[in-house]
Amino acid sequence: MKQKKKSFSAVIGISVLLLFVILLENISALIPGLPQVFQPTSPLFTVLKKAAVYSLVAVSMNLLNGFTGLFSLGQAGFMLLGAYTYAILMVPADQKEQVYYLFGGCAFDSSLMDVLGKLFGTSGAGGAVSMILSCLIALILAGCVAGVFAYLIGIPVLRLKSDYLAIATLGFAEILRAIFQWQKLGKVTNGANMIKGFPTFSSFNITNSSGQIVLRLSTFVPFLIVSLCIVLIVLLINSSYGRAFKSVRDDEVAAEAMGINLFRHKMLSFVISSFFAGVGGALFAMYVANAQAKAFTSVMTYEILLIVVIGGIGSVSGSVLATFLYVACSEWWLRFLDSEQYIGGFKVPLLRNGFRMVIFSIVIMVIVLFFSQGIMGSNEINIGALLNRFKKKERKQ
Amino acid sequence: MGNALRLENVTMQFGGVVSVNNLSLEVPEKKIIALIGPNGAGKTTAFNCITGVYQPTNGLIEFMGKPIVRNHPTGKAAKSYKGQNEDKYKNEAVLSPTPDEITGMGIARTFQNIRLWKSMTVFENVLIAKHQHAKQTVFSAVFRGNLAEEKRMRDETMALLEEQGLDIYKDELAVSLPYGLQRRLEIARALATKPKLLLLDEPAAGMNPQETIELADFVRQIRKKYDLTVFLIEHHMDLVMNISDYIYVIDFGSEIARGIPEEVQNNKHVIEAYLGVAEEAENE
Amino acid sequence: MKKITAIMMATVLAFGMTACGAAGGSGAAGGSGDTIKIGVFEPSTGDSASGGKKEILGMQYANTETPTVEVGGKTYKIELVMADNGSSADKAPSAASELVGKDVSLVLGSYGSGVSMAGGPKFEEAGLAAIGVTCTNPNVTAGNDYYFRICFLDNFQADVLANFAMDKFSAKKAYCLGENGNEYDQGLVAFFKQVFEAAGGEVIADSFPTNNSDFTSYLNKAKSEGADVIFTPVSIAYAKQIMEQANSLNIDIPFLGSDTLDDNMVLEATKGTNLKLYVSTFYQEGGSEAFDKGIKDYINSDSNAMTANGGNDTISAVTAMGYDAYYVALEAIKAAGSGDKAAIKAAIPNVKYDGVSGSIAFDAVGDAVRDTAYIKTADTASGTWAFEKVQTGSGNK
Amino acid sequence: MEYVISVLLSGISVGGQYALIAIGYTLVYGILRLINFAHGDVFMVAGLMGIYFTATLPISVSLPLVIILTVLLGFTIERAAYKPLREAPRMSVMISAIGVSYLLQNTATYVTGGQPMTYPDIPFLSSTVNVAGTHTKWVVIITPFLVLVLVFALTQLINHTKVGMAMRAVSKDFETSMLMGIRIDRVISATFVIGSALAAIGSILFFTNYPAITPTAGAMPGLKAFVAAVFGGIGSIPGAVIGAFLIGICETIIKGLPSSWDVSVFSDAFTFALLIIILVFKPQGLFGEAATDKV
Repeated sequence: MKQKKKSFSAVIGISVLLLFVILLENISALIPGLPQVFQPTSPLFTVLKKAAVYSLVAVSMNLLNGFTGLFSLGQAGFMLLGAYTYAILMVPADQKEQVYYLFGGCAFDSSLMDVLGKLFGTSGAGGAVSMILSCLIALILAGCVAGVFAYLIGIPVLRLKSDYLAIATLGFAEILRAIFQWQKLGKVTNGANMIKGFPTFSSFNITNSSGQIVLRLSTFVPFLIVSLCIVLIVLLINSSYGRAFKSVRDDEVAAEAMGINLFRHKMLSFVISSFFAGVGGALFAMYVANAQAKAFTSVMTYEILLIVVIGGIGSVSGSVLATFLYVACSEWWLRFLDSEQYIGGFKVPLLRNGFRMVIFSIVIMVIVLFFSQGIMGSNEINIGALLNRFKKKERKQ
Repeated sequence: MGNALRLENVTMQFGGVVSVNNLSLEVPEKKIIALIGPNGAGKTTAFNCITGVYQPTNGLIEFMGKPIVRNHPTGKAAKSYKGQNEDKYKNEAVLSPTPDEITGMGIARTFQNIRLWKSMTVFENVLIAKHQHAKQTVFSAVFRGNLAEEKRMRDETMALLEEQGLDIYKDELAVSLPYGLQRRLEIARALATKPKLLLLDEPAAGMNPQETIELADFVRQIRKKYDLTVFLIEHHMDLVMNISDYIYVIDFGSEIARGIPEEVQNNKHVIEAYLGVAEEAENE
Repeated sequence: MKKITAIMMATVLAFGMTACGAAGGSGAAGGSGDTIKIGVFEPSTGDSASGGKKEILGMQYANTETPTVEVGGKTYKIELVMADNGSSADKAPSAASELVGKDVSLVLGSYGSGVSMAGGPKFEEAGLAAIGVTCTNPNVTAGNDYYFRICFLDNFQADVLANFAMDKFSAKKAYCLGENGNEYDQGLVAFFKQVFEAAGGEVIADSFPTNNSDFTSYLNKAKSEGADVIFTPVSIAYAKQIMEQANSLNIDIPFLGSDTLDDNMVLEATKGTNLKLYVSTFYQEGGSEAFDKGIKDYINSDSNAMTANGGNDTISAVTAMGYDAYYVALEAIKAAGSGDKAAIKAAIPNVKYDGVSGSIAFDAVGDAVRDTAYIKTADTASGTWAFEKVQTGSGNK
Repeated sequence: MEYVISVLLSGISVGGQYALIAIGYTLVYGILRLINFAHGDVFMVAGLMGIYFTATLPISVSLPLVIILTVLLGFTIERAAYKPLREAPRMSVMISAIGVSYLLQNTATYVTGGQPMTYPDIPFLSSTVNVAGTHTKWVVIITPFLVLVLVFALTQLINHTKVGMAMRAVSKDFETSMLMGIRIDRVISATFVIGSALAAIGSILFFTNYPAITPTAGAMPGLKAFVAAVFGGIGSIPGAVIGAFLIGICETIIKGLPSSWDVSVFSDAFTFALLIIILVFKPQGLFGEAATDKV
């Protein structure tokens, strides 16, 4: 009974959030004269998109590190696989020549979208269907490729313990990066060059026949996909398998003695986490509108790991919350630290380029040292409970 | 009735140290059998060999008449091998199941130093032990395809907790329970895997005499109720003499005596090697 | 309780910051009455920070020189708005939308093509024109109507250098070394190879992994393979490393470098050695005496500018390019007759401007029409650049 | 032939420099079971200090000063970022290490303005020498010998002094040593002091040879040194040194393979592949001791 009520309020919460995002995105068209932040081009939406993408990756990493107790640092590598899978599948045939200009075209001369375009048509509603459908298929395939690689990598490395596993997965991510940058594979990966020209979030904006945007969905789409994925992860965590993961984290020996196949469950968690990291990577490619191996360095993994820690290891809502705070701080709110500022006639000392990142890393250290449980610890935000609290307050008043 | 468990020439050697030396013993079905010996005698190592935590260097273990573990020393281990019978199993296939496979066959255990899942509630601790028998795949679990199965697991867990008198604590963290109840919870968790053979590793460690007496009754009860065979390691002589049908005594990895409680109690070797130490342990 | 407090704090912080952002945004929009803002989209952290800062320097100097523009009888103050794109494609979109959010009229930058390609779609979406200063990858402007650039392209530069190698050294065998996964390096190497091999030469292409510091193996390889020239279109830090190590190995094969090597850091490394270094570049010191003197005074008078320039007053070509870019922007604003971004975008294709780096005009794709590059050589005795020749590509032969 | 010698020479010198960093990793890991991700960045900071001090002070003053301040930095990092987390799970400490690394890199970017800095010429070490027809710097020749001397000194220290004995005891069993009255904090500090001092010396050698320093200059050598430490068997000093030399030489050989194979880009990837292979087949490394879990 309780369980049902909980999931019901979660569904409501997510739908409200998604509706809110659509509204927020289109509000400037409805009510003119709003401040700059609400304009569709404001950094608010860029930050929201990036945070949505990162939160999926952070939650997927949390599934592995927080819920299964496997310290893996390969997330950037799996994102890379996802991003490239999506990009390679989705560059339209007529753009390939331009994108792969160094290599005289791509090894595959068609794309998923072209194939589906033949089925449903390329313009109007048919075009929309083929675009959406091919994006979805490509996203799922992106996850699958990452998952399959995770399986192959997992066979040797999942037998390793904590730090060794971390360093081995980090190593795998670096190896993958070197392979994808190899000029000899240029026909497929475009070597060092970025792959671009595939559909991005903006492609989901609905336009009228003259090309004007009628309804903006470019922030809504990542939110939708990401919430869907996170819901799936949460369902997994709350299932029998999720509990088995947690038992592996708490005590491997006891878990094994109680009939839980360690290797199988670790592998399961690793593959699933990588699947979603792959989807996250594909979404990341959509966000930056390109795919280039250079972006997927170990620094990216560290960033995501820090987000997980700030949010609380073992808390999904913590990870999500932390991602939004982290991305907004690092990419938006703290930007003023990078340029000279005057308060009255006084020039604030120290402020110049690069200062933002110094402050930011100090903040991170403070959190790691003094709030080692993170924002949420291992608790979750419970929408139902929050609502109840509000209700109680109202009653009191 | 046959033997639930049979060890034959089991030797476990770590580098140059022989922890279990050529141990052979039988645990008949539906009985309570004890394995005793002073500290460091190799009792827990023997348990670990049975449950698949370690792979014995040499020997054979049978469960319900079927071989489940079998090994013989090879390579480096063969050169440094100090035990006996190294040729006996040479021509037979090596069997080395993982602990979860052994649990799946119907052997469950508890641990000397309680190993409950710390971040989880009493209810969850028992529920997870049901996982291996659950009829669901990851997909059906995620998409809630088989809610009936989940409900069945929860109901069974609840029933088990009620039987053990742990139901009132079900939403508390396992580690917050008093020591004696943690022991009991560990046994309940082991029962949740539906074992035929239950291995108890020092179930009375850290208990006062009153609790120990209760424990003896409890072990007898569950043996009867779940139609189990019980094989236990214990230091508490009172408990061992009270509940065991048969006792094996080991020291330095080798068997030094066996028999019904009265026989063992009066055995010269046992008194020499063991009882002195045991009394010390009791005096602690 | 502690948890709740933490959440509360986080939420308050979040809302506070959003409000700040909102207030800042709207304030900026309101203040545009007599100010026109030009966005500076450059890296000041990350791998390309060094080049980015020098480019900014040129813009800042130009801004102090001409801080206003007269449009339609009214004098507007020009304000430069900085956004650090962090040299990485994942930070670039948010930096771009930061500029869009600050309501700038057009954007200058960036140093480095990858970030320009990642930020480009944001500018396009916002209908904001961007003028690339030294992003030389063909894909920056291709497929993006809103991106222009005033520099030449990779293929042109490679072409120039290949011709120079054959003209000056009658080179038959060239050893090319680039960073793995860097589209700039690999692009230049690939084009160089095309031209050089078409003319009957032999090219040995090699790549080194990112963050590599030991180049002795590569240099020895070049030597033992009997290369006539070594082409190293790498970024500044690597170039410096290569020069230092080539010196200790006593390499007497001439080095060819692209525009990135035109940097006083690299120059410093060759001082007092027997190395032969030739670079192709946009600007040669001495090209405009007024500019040279002005920028040197500017650098010497400001300690921050001095640091940004690497501690001395040698003029980098990118600084001259930044300077020219600023004036091209002013021309565009004048031609548009207002600070309106759409009008400016429409005006840019027709802008013609004679800058210190040569005359600038745009072709149909938005690239600068340039048919010459300067080749200069490092004068190792005095530690300065010496003018070698003006080199044209094979198309002009 | 000349080519082979030059490749081997640079391999040995790279290996020697990795060795000095690797010792820091292996000591710290041996005692705290912590991959000190910030160690590579301490190495980078030592390099930067070298640049800033030699700009104003004579070399004879500035180099010892670099070593002293690096030691101080290592000590402070341990006290500020690791000590408060002694009771915390291992993952938290490792994350703290990543945080310190992040902080050091960002601060370095801020201070240097992201410019690649030039390491000064150090008399004698920087001058070139001709070995069997190949030119190289003296530092390349000196490094392996200096490493051997330092390692010898270090093993003497560990085997024959009280601190050394305490270090060995702590690395064998943390809790028991604590119960036996060993002052754990002192031992750990001593470890960090030794590690940082070696990193400082390593930085002088490394950057004399490869004089451009960027804020990320420490990351790659750091990671490779760690791989070397794992390769040799973590906790074992001779293991770390041999591992470092092996990795250094392998890496330069791969870089030196014919260009037509186009495999030199995989020199880093090779290091990691080697690491994974070692971890899978011989997790305790070449000279490490196998650890058994007590059940």
